[in-house]
Amino acid sequence: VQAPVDGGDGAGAGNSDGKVKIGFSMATLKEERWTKDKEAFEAHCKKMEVECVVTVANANAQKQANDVDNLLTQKVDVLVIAPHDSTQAASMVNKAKAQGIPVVSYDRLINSDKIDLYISHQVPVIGRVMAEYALKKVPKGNYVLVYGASTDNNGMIMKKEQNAVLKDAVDRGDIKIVADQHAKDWKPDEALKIVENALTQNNDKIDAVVASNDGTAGGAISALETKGLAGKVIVTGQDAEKAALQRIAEGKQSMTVYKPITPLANGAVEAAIKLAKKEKLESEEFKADGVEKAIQAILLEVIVVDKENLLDTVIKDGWATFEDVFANVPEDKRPKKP
Amino acid sequence: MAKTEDSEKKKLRTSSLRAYTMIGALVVIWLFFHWQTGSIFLTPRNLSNLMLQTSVTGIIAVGMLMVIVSGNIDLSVGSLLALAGGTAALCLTVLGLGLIPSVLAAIAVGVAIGFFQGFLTAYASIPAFIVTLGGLLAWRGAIKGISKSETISVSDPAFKAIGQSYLAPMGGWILAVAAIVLILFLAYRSVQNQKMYGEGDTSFGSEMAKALLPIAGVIAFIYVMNAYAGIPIPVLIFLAVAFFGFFITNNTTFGRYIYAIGGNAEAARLSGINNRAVVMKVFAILGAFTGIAAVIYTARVAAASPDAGTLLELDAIAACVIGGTSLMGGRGTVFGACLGALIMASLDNGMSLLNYADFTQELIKGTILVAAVGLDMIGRK
Amino acid sequence: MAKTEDSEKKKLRTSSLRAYTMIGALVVIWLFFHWQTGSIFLTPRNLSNLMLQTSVTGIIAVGMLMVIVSGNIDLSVGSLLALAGGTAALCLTVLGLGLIPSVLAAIAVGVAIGFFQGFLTAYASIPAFIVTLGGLLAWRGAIKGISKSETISVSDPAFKAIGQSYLAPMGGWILAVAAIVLILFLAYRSVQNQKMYGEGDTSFGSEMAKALLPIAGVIAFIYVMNAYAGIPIPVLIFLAVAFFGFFITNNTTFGRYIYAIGGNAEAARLSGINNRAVVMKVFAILGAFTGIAAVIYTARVAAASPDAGTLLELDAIAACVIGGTSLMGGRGTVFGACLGALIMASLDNGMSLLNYADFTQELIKGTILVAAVGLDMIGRK
Amino acid sequence: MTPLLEMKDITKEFPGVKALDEVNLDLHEGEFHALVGENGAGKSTLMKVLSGVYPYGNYKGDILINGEIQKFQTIREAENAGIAIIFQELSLVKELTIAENIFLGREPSNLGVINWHKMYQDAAKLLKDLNLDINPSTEVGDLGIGQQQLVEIAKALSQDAKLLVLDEPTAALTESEVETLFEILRKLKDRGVGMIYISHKLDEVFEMSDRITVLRDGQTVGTHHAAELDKDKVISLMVGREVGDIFPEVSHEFGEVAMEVRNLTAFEPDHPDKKLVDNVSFKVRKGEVLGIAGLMGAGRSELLATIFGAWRGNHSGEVYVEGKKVDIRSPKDAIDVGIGFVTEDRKRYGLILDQTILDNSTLAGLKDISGRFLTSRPKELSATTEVMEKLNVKAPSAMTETGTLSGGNQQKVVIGKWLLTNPKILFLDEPTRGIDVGAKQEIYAEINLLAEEGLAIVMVSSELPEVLGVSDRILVLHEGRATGEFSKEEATPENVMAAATG
Ligand SMILES: Nc1ncnc2c1ncn2[C@@H]1O[C@H](COP(=O)(O)OP(=O)(O)OP(=O)(O)O)[C@@H](O)[C@H]1O
Ligand SMILES: Nc1ncnc2c1ncn2[C@@H]1O[C@H](COP(=O)(O)OP(=O)(O)OP(=O)(O)O)[C@@H](O)[C@H]1O
Ligand SMILES: [Mg+2]
Ligand SMILES: [Mg+2]
Repeated sequence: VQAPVDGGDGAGAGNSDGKVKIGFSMATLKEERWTKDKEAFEAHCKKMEVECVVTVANANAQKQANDVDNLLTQKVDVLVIAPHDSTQAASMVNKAKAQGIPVVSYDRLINSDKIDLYISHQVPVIGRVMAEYALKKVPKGNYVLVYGASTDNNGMIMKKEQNAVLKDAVDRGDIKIVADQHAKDWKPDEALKIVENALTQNNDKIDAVVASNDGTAGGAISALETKGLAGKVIVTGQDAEKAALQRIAEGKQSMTVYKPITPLANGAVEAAIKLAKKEKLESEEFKADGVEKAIQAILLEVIVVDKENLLDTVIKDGWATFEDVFANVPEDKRPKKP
Repeated sequence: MAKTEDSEKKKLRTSSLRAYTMIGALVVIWLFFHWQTGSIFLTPRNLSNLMLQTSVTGIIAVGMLMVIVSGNIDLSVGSLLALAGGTAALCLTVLGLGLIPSVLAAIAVGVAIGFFQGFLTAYASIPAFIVTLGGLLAWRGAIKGISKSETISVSDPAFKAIGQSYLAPMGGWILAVAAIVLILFLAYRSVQNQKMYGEGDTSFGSEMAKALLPIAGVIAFIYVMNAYAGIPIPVLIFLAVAFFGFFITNNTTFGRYIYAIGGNAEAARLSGINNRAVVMKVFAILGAFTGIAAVIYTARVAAASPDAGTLLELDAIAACVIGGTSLMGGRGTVFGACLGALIMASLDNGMSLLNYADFTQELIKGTILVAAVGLDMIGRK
Repeated sequence: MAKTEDSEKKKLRTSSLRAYTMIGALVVIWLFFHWQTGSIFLTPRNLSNLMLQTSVTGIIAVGMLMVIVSGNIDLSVGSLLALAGGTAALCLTVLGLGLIPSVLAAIAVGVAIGFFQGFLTAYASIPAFIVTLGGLLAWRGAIKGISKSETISVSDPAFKAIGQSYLAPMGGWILAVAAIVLILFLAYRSVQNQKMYGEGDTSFGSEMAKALLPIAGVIAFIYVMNAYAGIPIPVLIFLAVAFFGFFITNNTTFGRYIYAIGGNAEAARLSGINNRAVVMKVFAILGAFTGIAAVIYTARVAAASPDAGTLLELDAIAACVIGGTSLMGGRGTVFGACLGALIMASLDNGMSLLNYADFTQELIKGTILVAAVGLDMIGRK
Repeated sequence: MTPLLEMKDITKEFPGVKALDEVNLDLHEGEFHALVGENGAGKSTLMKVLSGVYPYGNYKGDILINGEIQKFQTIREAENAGIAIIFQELSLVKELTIAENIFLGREPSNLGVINWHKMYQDAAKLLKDLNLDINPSTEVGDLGIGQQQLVEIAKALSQDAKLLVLDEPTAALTESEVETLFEILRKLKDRGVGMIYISHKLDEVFEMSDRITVLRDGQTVGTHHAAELDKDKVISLMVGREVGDIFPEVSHEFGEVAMEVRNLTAFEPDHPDKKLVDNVSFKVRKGEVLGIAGLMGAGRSELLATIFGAWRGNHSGEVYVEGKKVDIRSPKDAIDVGIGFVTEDRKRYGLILDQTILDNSTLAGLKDISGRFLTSRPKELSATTEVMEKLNVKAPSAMTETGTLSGGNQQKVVIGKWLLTNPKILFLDEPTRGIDVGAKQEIYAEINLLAEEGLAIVMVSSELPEVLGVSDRILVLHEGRATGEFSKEEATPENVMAAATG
């Protein structure tokens, strides 16, 4: 016997008080960006005068399944899921859909064609731009790839894309991947050890470190710093964390991938409200690997941030303040404050 | 033998003391959440969810209890769960085996690894902590290697049903009747036995009266579960495992040997118990339960991911300890372990319903864990 | 007293047996990696890295050893490390405190929490496993709450120097001289003592000869470290902590009490030892070491992240157990714990140099962990 | 003259048990005061009250030392007041060395730093005084139970107390060791140390005592000068009735040979070339009690353990049960061929202290009592109550935890456990260690009864009168070798001792 479909009072426009109730199941708050997601999401809900319930699963698929159950128990009208595990989340979608609740896949794609909307900066694109940036700056040389947690699906997607981008250059013999390892749980100190060991192994001859997020980039840079190599070696990152932006300003980190959170969160909230009210969405068709049918998607741009465009991107957006970003740069070396 | 009877009751009383405090704690937690969640917590729907959310940890806690009582520990269950779940998923998808062979494969992996770790602990005398810490690393590595760190999704509806479907209400009532008959039969046999062995002063009536509480419990449970959708299949399996564990620890020679070995291994050996064989089997039982839990886990989320079950070992051990199990071995009950698992799941469920921030959840869970056991310690003084 | 001397040696022999097997294992591991990495592993540079990579776990393992010997356990060190590291970083950046106050703040957090957990364990009689499991959750929650889950980056060069700089070679040699003088002084005092207490037949010469091995060790160590860049500051701190731990456990009454309590708590109590106070202090010491380790950790990566130190507790406990510590309490040495930490770090370092896939690393690490202790058990039979 | 110690109207209750009921005791300087009573009379409890184990407020009544009321909150306070105690239950840390144990809590130290040389030196001196030729750096866990007891004594002596309590210090000692101990105690007495001495060995009590206090069921029966009493009087005061000869006068009917051991040799596990049992052969017939005598360390326990399949070291030799050669590789095999083994250290090898009498009693014979796979509470209960009645175990019920029983009753539970396996051959290793006269008599009677029922019994005992009184035949071991065999008629204390000393 399947769970009862008591969606009657759940779906459709709102609860007894007529207010739309959005359930947002997040996988984690571990990286700084997810805190920003949560804040932006909640703020926009408030602005749009809808109720929202946010749960965080501590990077545990089982807990996220429980969270979704609990959200459904609370009779939300629409479910937004930032999945910990894209594949496992499909069963959560099934459960919600069985009760007539529409589902938005937030930032990370859920491998299910039953979702109503996918709104995201695309993870594969992120992986690609990092590798492309490095390849542009260092067409020939020794590369170290520091992947994210091997248990994190997104880390694995980026790994695949990075390798795809670098493949030709590797085959030509232009670049040599001297070490490629997973930083356990995305931990900076794991990245630190990986790069330390790679430096030892190659007698400091390393030209680029493709780190999959800013935390691991930070670890990698610590290792480079002790050998006086920070700034001389290309280091990539992702998330535009404050610490990373500071390192970019100092010239220690080469780039980070900035994913403006506000448009993402706002877009998700607005789309969710429309879905709850059964209104039409403005979205495009999207066909992803691992999903049978095309799905509706809103895809947002990601922005590569490096020393050149700090002012025009993150600071202009109000993502970070000028003072914060250039905190470690002597006054006289700072660019003019816009 | 009125005297024996009397102090048997007394002994029962002291040993159940912890169970009572913990039931009290559970009631307080439940009432608090019910009040705070605006009367959602104690609805049949949420209670059904709660039981569902208890089942995986609960099943493993029952096996863990036996391992801990025997004076050992198993840190590898989380990784083993991922490996066994992955095995089942691979059997279904890649190998295209049927439902039954896939489920059996998962359990077989659990049993085999349980035997292996038990063997290393019991026969090679390597401390269980080290053996299973090695297992924690190795089995996780194995499933990552096998699955190439990818999540394997399962679409077989029969398999998914194990984690996602419910026993029809009728089935629940049939079970209830069976359970009640069993309880009455046990009560009857107890009277018979006491007559046969010369303790004739327990009347039939009083023994039946004692059976009323469990019967009421069974009816209430089925009633609540049926009020939503029937008993979830995982909960059914959990109940079966718990019953099995209860039976093993209370009514079999094997169970007695587990307690004896944990209490004083040397005395047990000199009493003719083959400690090593018993310890090895205990690990195998936990392995089997982990295999079963892996199937449920995988079926619930319809996918096997290589990071399934991280930190599950701590949850299972904590469930046992909250339920009064001594980590030194020799003491602990299946009932307590299940109660411990339920308390932990209640905290998670309630705080998730209350939409607490994750750091608040961790703070509160940590505090309540310590406070619950602490109160209990004070109560026992 | 020739006989005493003799069987003192024998005693030394049996208790050091495990240490010898483990040194053997370490040598095998090192040679294997040296061969496999194309002679990179045993270069001064990599050895310096290796020591650096051992230091955080090593420092905590020394404190953990005392906790385990006293018959307890601490699962909260990983979370505590994150909290203490975060505290230091916040003091530096947000509060704008200087280097010393920030470092002291981190250590103070460690000590305070150590005392608190020790208090709950010793005086409220809550099992250490539960107290520190609660701590594992709560302190992680606390740092997440305080830092809003953000990584706090640290740019203060003096602070970063704690994790990233080296003692100038000259300083290394000065230290070496100091260490050698100390060793000789101890040897001299030992002879003096033996004379005073009537064991006069140990000659000055033989005692000095015994001191040669440690002296050679000191010189070799400094030589290797200086051949790269000098002793890394974290390693220096690790050595200081290890020496402190060694001294406490071997030469103080407090140290004896730890072993006595772990061996037979009742007997210790009947000997007039204040078990509770000792246990509480032991937790506080581990807390202090965790604070120190947190400073190093944070300084090394120049940032305090709220998920720093996850699973560190298992590494530290494993280091102790590999080094021969009994989880039942009463047995274990600081030297063994340090050796255990070094073995684990060597495996990580070597396999990372060989660029093994992470699942292979986990498989191998798990296997070697079990095999090393297993071989040792066989050796002891 | 104020006495050194006065204990007035001491009352101490445990949940459900009134262990002491207005007990009075006084002690003068230089006095040797014996405290006797049945198992569970409350002797150890009284001494725990005195030494601060049960803190002030935990009992009723007053303790006065030199006329001043003492309110000990901790053991340390009692120690500071000059009281040293040897607890009945060995309280040593097995992981620490002899010296560390002796000075535990009182290490010679400077600012918390231990002076190891002084410590080992002082320990060596103490051991020498006790004629104990072991290295003070030996781990206590490696010692036999007798040696552990001597360490415990050394620990108490090292405190230079003015009041020394000895709770059954000689239970595990041989006669020569007891003599050494008494030498020391006499010297202490001359120095004015007051001593309270608890023992079930009445010969010792009379050899040393100035006065004797008898406890029964937690009450003082009386305090008398030793000269006013004799053994029989003390026994009747203790037990509350006349007790005749404690050894039963029966001659057994022997049946056929129940067990034969040929050329048994056993090596120490750590030193594969050191023989602990050296080529020992013997026979025991149905209905016969074979006593095995010898000094401590003679290898008697090892002999039994090896036959029983419980010895971890290398061993060789043949065992025949009822004429058939048996291959015993584990205790389970031994039980299966009908051997039971009442081990010597009941806490370490005999009992699971936090389990009930019932759980302990049925453990070895569980499958026979209740069934191969399933247990049956009622069957176990009836078996346990039966054996408890047979052995007269004093306990509130079968569900009492064995850890709370008095030593003698614990011993009976161990014997009961083995009777429940229905053995054909029963090994008893020091079966009456720490047991009161009344209970001893009961156990002897029981041994006798079992022999009459046709059991073959092998009994190891360090108490010569016991071996002589109970055995039909005596085998004497010396350093692992059989150095003599005597029939009941041939055996005299002199020739047994001569064989035992080689
Ligand atoms: N911790 C305890 N809890 C409950 N009852 C106890 C405890 N300790 C002792 N008793 C009970 O108190 C009574 C006196 O015990 P005690 O140990 O003083 O006897 P004893 O005279 O020393 O006997 P024995 O000669 O066997 O050593 C016994 O009935 C015993 O069961
Ligand atoms: N666990 C052990 N480890 C090392 N040596 C032991 C151990 N047990 C006993 N021994 C040693 O073995 C020898 C014989 O043991 P034991 O003292 O038990 O013999 P016994 O003849 O049975 O004497 P008794 O029963 O009177 O103590 C002694 O030298 C003892 O120190
Ligand atoms: Mg006593
Ligand atoms: Mg013996």
